[in-house]
Amino acid sequence: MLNAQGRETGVGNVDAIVDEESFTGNRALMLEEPLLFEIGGSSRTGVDLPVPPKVESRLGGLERTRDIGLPGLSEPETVRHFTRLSRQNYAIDMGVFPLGSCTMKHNPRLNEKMARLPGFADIHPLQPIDSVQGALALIDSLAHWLKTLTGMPEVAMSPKAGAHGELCGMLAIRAAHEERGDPRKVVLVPESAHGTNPATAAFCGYEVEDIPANAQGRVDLAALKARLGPDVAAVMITNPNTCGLFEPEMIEISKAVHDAGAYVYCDGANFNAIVGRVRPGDLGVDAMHINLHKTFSTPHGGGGPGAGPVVFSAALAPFAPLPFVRHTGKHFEIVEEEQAFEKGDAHRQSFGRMVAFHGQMGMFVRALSYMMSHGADGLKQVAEDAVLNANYVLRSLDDVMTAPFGADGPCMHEALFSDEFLDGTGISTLDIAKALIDEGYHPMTMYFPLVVHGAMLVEPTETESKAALDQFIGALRTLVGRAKSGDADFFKGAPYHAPRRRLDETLAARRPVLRWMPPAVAEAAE
Amino acid sequence: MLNAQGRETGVGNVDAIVDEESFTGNRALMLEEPLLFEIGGSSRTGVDLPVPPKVESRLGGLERTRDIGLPGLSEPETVRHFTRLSRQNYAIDMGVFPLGSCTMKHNPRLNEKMARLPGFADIHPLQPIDSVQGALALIDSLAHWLKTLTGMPEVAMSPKAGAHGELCGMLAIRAAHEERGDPRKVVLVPESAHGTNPATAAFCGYEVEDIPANAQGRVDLAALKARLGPDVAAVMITNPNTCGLFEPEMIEISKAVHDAGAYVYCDGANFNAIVGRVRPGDLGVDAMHINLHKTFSTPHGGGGPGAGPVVFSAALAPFAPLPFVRHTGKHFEIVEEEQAFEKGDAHRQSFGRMVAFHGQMGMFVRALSYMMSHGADGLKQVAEDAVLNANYVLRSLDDVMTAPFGADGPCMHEALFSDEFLDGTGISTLDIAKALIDEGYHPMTMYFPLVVHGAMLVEPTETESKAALDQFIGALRTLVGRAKSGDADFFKGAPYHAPRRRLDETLAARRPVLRWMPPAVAEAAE
Amino acid sequence: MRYLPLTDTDREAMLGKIGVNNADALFRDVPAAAQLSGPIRDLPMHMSEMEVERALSTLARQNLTATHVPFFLGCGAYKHHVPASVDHLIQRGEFLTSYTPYQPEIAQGTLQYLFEFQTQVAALTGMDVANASMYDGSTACVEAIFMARRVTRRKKALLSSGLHPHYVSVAKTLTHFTDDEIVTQTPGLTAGAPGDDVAALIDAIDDETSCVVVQNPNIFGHIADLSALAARCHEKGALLVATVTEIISLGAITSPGEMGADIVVGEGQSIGGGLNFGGPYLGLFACNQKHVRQMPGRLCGETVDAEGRRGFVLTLSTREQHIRREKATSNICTNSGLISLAFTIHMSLLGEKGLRDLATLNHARAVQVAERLAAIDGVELLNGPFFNEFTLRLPVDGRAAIRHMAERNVLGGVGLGRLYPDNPELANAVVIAVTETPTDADIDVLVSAYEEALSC
Amino acid sequence: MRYLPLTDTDREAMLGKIGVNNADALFRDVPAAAQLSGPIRDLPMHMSEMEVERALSTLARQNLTATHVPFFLGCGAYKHHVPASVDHLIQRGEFLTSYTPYQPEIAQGTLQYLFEFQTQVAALTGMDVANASMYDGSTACVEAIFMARRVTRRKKALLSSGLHPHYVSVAKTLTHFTDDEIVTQTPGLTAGAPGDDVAALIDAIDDETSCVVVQNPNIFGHIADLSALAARCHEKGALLVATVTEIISLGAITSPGEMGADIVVGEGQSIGGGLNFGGPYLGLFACNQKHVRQMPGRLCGETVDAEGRRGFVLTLSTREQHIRREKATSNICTNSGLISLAFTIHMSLLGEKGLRDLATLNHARAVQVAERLAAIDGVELLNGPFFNEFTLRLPVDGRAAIRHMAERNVLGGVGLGRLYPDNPELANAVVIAVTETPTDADIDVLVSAYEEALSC
Ligand SMILES: Cc1ncc(COP(=O)(O)O)c(C=O)c1O
Ligand SMILES: Cc1ncc(COP(=O)(O)O)c(C=O)c1O
Repeated sequence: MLNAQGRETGVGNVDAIVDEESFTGNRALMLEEPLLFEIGGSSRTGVDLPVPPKVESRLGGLERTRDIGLPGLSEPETVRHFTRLSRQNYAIDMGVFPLGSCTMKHNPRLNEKMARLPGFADIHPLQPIDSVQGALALIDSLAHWLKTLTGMPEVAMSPKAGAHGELCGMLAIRAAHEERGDPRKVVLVPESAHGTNPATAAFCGYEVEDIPANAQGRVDLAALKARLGPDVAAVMITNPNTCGLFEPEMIEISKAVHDAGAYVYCDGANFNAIVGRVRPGDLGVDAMHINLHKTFSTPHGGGGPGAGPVVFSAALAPFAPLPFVRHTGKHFEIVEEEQAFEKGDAHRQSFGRMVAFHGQMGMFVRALSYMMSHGADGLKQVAEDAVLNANYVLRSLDDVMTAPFGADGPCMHEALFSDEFLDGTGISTLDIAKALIDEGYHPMTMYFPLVVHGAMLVEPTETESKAALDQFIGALRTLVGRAKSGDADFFKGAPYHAPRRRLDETLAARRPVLRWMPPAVAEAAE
Repeated sequence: MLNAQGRETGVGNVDAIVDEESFTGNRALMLEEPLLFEIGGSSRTGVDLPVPPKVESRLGGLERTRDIGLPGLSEPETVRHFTRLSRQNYAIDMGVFPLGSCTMKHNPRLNEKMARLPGFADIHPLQPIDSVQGALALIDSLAHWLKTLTGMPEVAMSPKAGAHGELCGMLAIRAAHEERGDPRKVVLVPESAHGTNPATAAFCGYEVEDIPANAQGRVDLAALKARLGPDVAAVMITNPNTCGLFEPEMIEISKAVHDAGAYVYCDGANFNAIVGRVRPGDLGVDAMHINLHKTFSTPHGGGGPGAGPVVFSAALAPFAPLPFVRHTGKHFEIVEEEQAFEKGDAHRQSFGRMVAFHGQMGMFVRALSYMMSHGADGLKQVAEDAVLNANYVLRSLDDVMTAPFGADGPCMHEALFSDEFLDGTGISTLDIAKALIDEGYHPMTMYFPLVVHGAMLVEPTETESKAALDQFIGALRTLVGRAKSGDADFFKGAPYHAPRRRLDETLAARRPVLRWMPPAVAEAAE
Repeated sequence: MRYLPLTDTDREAMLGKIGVNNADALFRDVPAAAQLSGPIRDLPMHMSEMEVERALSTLARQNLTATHVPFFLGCGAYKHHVPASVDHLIQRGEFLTSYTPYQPEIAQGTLQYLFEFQTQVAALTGMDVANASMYDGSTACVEAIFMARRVTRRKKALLSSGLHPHYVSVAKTLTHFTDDEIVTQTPGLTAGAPGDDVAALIDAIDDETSCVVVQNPNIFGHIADLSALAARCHEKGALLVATVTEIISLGAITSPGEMGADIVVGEGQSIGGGLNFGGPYLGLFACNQKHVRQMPGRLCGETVDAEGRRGFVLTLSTREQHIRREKATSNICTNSGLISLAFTIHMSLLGEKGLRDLATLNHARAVQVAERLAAIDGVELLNGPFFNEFTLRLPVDGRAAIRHMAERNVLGGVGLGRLYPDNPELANAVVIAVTETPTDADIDVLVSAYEEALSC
Repeated sequence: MRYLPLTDTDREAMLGKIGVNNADALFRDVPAAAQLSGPIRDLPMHMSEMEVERALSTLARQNLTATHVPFFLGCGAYKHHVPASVDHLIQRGEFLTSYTPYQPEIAQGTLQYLFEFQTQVAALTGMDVANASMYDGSTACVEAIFMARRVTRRKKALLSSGLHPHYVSVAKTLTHFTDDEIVTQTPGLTAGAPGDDVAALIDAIDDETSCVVVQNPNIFGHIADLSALAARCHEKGALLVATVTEIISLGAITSPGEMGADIVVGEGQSIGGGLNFGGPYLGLFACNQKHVRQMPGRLCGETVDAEGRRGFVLTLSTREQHIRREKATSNICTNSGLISLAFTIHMSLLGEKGLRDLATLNHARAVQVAERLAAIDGVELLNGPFFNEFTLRLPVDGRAAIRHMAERNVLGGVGLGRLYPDNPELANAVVIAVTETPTDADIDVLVSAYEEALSC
């Protein structure tokens, strides 16, 4: 049928199918995009600038002579380039992102708006203190929330991410031992710990030893007690742990560690499971970092930035780093240098400064906005819903997948599966993950924690609806069924619909190409 | 090869292909999305509100009793729903959008930022005049730009879009004739005109008659002169016209129209081709609307909002609508009501108000930001590059496609093709358009203007790079080649990769379903 | 120029391909007399982003901004809190920089939200169907008058004196040159029911009447039951056109549809939109199924694709100018697309529960403020029933009082002299709107501002 | 709660599926002693978006904002104009709400911009390769010291007295408990070359030296030729670590790579980033090909997919903690992802031309201001060569003068007493940065502010 303009209004040829690639390589809205260096030009620019005043150069003969070799783009091309690139990403805004240990929860846009208020985004870290009282008040108020939520007396705000927070905590522990004239050398870390834990301990010059786990995926208290001794400086524990389980004997563990003259460092990456319901301070923890970009939803931004404030027990408080904000009664001030506290200050023993300036202000604003929005009641609900969602996933899948600790009772915020249910199918955890991609999901965390074979760690977070989880569960059950029916070829080929099929990581590592080179140079380099 | 976590790092099964649909219906990043009513719930909400104070209701017994029937969504679900929907759209930010007559140029983000300054976005149209002097100054300054760029003495700022501007212009013309006591009844409109032209003329109670075109796609001056007479109120001309051609005899046309006591209305939708280079005032135009959302890049926003200020010649200026901004020497004021100009004002003969309040302020800010960014020099360059790009497309395709007016010389900002080159292939303009979709492009305007058979109107605009045009041309040439080689099935089936294959417009019109109904109700309605 | 990708090298190459020496050659059709030599004079040359931002920010700072001061203006434009996610989502390039969905296969995003928007508007107004938006409430209102003429083939429209005076002016202007007849009265401030002329309208309806146009809540904030009026209209074969300028009110009061309206038009700015000094706003247009083919504007409809999957398209376009030209139901083309998206998003966030709670909050705050202001000596509250807006008669000129407060950074309402310059009876009246946005502190400031303004 | 999708009905159903009666049952592993009954005390309950926005805006307004006043601070954080499109693009959900690209098939967007970022940083610094970012300049700097140790198997690092004092403190803190040795001098304000200790460093290098760490331009704005120093380092088998805190300077001056640096670290905040009161910022880290496997942090590399199409992945991760654990080159995991995207976008907009013009503009403005301020009685300009930042010795205490100006809404620089509280020699010195952002009017205000501050 034709419309008034004389064009057909029907559905055309229903059965036609297309095989070969298009001229552009595009598939309708799935667009290919070259490197910006391949479309830009060295005379092109996307900015206009006022003409500089004529002055005599004072560059002292250091004027740049050689070209930088950086093509530019006009604004329209730039916007298009990065928009097209963005469309090759998956994100929370697009669907379920159950990446265990990463707490990929919704990022409220209010927080983005607040962080961009000129009064926060456009102030310099070295402005006179009286010109930034609002900023210091915000940091102080966020500190209050963190101390209250964890039940700990002190908090260091400057660490830039979780791993940096771990460093902060371990440095305080090390300083405390040194102060006692008892520099210990060993830090105990369970095998299930995140890689940053042992890496951090080593970074502070400690030797790292393993803590054995028991059959229930928890710390083996007896074994731990047996190992504790005068050489052990600290125990690094993740609670809830990376298997998504709470350490029921945490109080006893802390007591044993303290009795041995050591400190308890808690990796707080999983705080989301207990926020508002359990205070680590009540569990005997001496230091714990909080990933504001996890529990408090400052966006992950494709890998950062984050923020990792560290709360401290009374025992470690004096060793907290610089700078810190305090209220003098009449106004807020920020203590930046050792010199500033000759006057018998509680922080006299601070281990010093671990980063320039005062920490991740932009993340602080977002986190505080998130906390105020939820309130004490909302945060408690966050923990409950996060744990409820995880257990719902666990119980909706444990009949077809292997839940190694499923029999021992509920999990916390993560449902952990092993690849046992795939035995004999020739299909791996990786294959399941890649097949999930075609279903429109970001896969769960794969092969972590190491204590479980072919681990699949599912963290739905509290911001997933039941309907979203039901669809995810349905998709996973379908794939598992297909796997068990032994359709290995299908799985090995997945993903089929993503911007790229599987990428050759072996090649990438064997022959690293880490930057673009102008074609000529590149060839020469061959 | 396995990595340290024990997972493969190779490319898997290269040859595997997948046919059947996924469980979710998703294809990796191409995501299906239900209607919000299908995922929402009536007790769900994405807002929190303070508790209202207790008061005695004063709704006078008109309290709503029946449910509205509007499910709500939490914020995470809302953000995801609309993000997923957005990804089913094509847009300028994604690629070439050569939709003729629509001027789909880059929308600078600076303009979005400026329009959101609280000082513009957050002021009420009825605030006391002295509290909005900055806003009035902005309107006055935009008016100055428009008058200067068009060489016309007066401008009406309130029209809400192009068609509304046409109405504004035609009402002024009608008022001018009435004033003369010579109410004429006929308006001449070329067949090539946009549908809004005849529709507008009819809206003002005019009879619409056709103006014949000559073989070069221009107005036939002789025929026009022959038709002009005491019954003709106005001629509506689009210049450059909808074939993308300039009316070389425009000055003579205007003279003839004026000699016949009629007025020249110019549809300014194509102003982008001549902005900064040619002033319609110098062509004898009496009234012209300017689509700020085309030439001056306020975004189209998927269909609006726009803004359609109308410039007037001295002859029509007195009839311009209310309100208007003027400077009294000490401050700006806005004249809103007839009463306001008892004092022998130039606007005494205004035809009145055509919309509530003062027009599209949000668009004014964007347009002024765009104009200031380009400046007089940049705008001239805009016209030149827009015309250059169109001619480049024309000459890169006219050997394989039919350019009906190609032989007569350069075009303006649009390259027009007819479907003659498809004769005998069984393939239509529509089919070519749909095949372009798979190549990652938005098709050109189809079947408009009506004066050319199976018209394809390509308007690249000045914000496309040569590289982008070359790829577009390459894709089109490939398709044309394929069409001529007679692969009709392929074309009839296109698009293959879009979120949807061809949609059944016949069905939609025969059995209109214009809203969602709760399943129960819907069935009942069957 | 940062927005122009072509380099001089590109231009050279392209001119070569075209076969001309310079850009001027491409403009050869332009009469010499109209050819400008250099850039237009009296206009500045291009500026850096930084400079433009500076210049415009300076202008912006010269306005008294609603968020920064106690704010109580209404009369057809309302300040509500719009969640941050709304503005984030409408700025997605796929929405912001797309066109009218003429190629449905790659515009399902736009089409589906239009379908959702139409559903929301129909449900809110209590009608069968709604279109994909008009420019604003005033233009939607006059389009309803034209539609009523098409449906009834009659030419006389009765406009309530409670209808926004701008809407009345627009109707008069657009019917001035057609043979439509517009009948209006100037409003009276009857205590208890300002601008309520339902009874008078009922008497005035005759066999020439195409429609009666009422606003509810009306310009004075008064709300009325329209059922009797609707019944009378239908008896006489006329249509009832109900206008709603504060759409949030429908969360608390009975919808026009339930009261029998045949066409409901409205201003949708309150949901998802900002104040923006009057535009862009959002024209709402809803009616019953049987009149759908007489509707102006775009309509989105459900259908299936070649593989049988649900999809959406623009439909019934034979009503529209691009197909029907001079026989179209309206000349509208570009409408309020992106603002309807903002409406749809905000409305999904609210949901039934949020909208009702929000409406309740608005009403409660307004009652609170009305009672406090009415308690001031010499101030008379004219409204009986109202939603979030009410009219006060002051012992002094309303506009003067409002100006006086504004000079002290309080935006205390709209002086009716602004809207009715030729109606002395209204000179002392002010209309005050109270939404969820003012704080308790703002309200205290407002009350003392009135006390102060009246005492001088 | 607007952010929590589960309804009570959902919760019921889910608890049922799990087979427990209530949420508490899910927390049974938590020792009773640590179980809280109700919501935590001393914290407010949940708030509406409107209320949160109000509270935070109030705090924001209590700060003196750079855009609103004449602003001239630097010392490691610079105010530059960032085009609006940068912030628009980094807020696209696909970038903002994605994670580290561990699933490359659906993270090509992130991976490709990281590859572009690495290329830009390498080109700017004049090095072979760069990583995918560190937290900030100070942490990148100490990581360079650790890397130098791994490469040279030596433990003594010489730090230039021109290195930002915060960077020095960080290096001291992080090496305090390791057996690394950090050698530093307190800076002297040698006229013509403040903080320039190249000669002294050349003499100090010995066979234990793992690296020499210099900053260029240094904390006092002074710029130096590092070639001789590099040569000496290489003679002695030590590495030269060059630190750049004002990355825009590389548009005007010779890159550290060209002068022979082995590792270049820097603060990238000037391109694409804001001031943000000190964070989040962007740590840059570049080195030569031969040291790549000793680098800290993530690296993105090019490869092909199963169909042979080019694609990108994270690579060489055997250096990293998640694979190598205690043997990793660093413990960093989350880095500055989104800020590196902002950098990449802004850098693409600038391009070679834009960056050079911008640098030229910065230098010219700075020279202009330096000369005007130096002309004030009693003010001494200490710099010979500088880029966009310079040091003045005042006849009065620098911090006091700066505070005095701030009270008058002029942010006139950084008093060195703030950075060197224990160094009386620097008490009267101030460092002033001049970028493209101050207007001529701002500069006039600055000059008179100094005149006024000194005259009282
Ligand atoms: C359990 C655990 N610990 C520590 C970290 C490191 O935190 P960040 O990435 O913020 O440095 C992570 C983050 O992935 C984690 O999951
Ligand atoms: C030639 C022409 N005239 C008029 C119009 C109508 O303008 P608007 O859509 O802004 O009402 C258009 C827009 O499509 C057009 O292309």
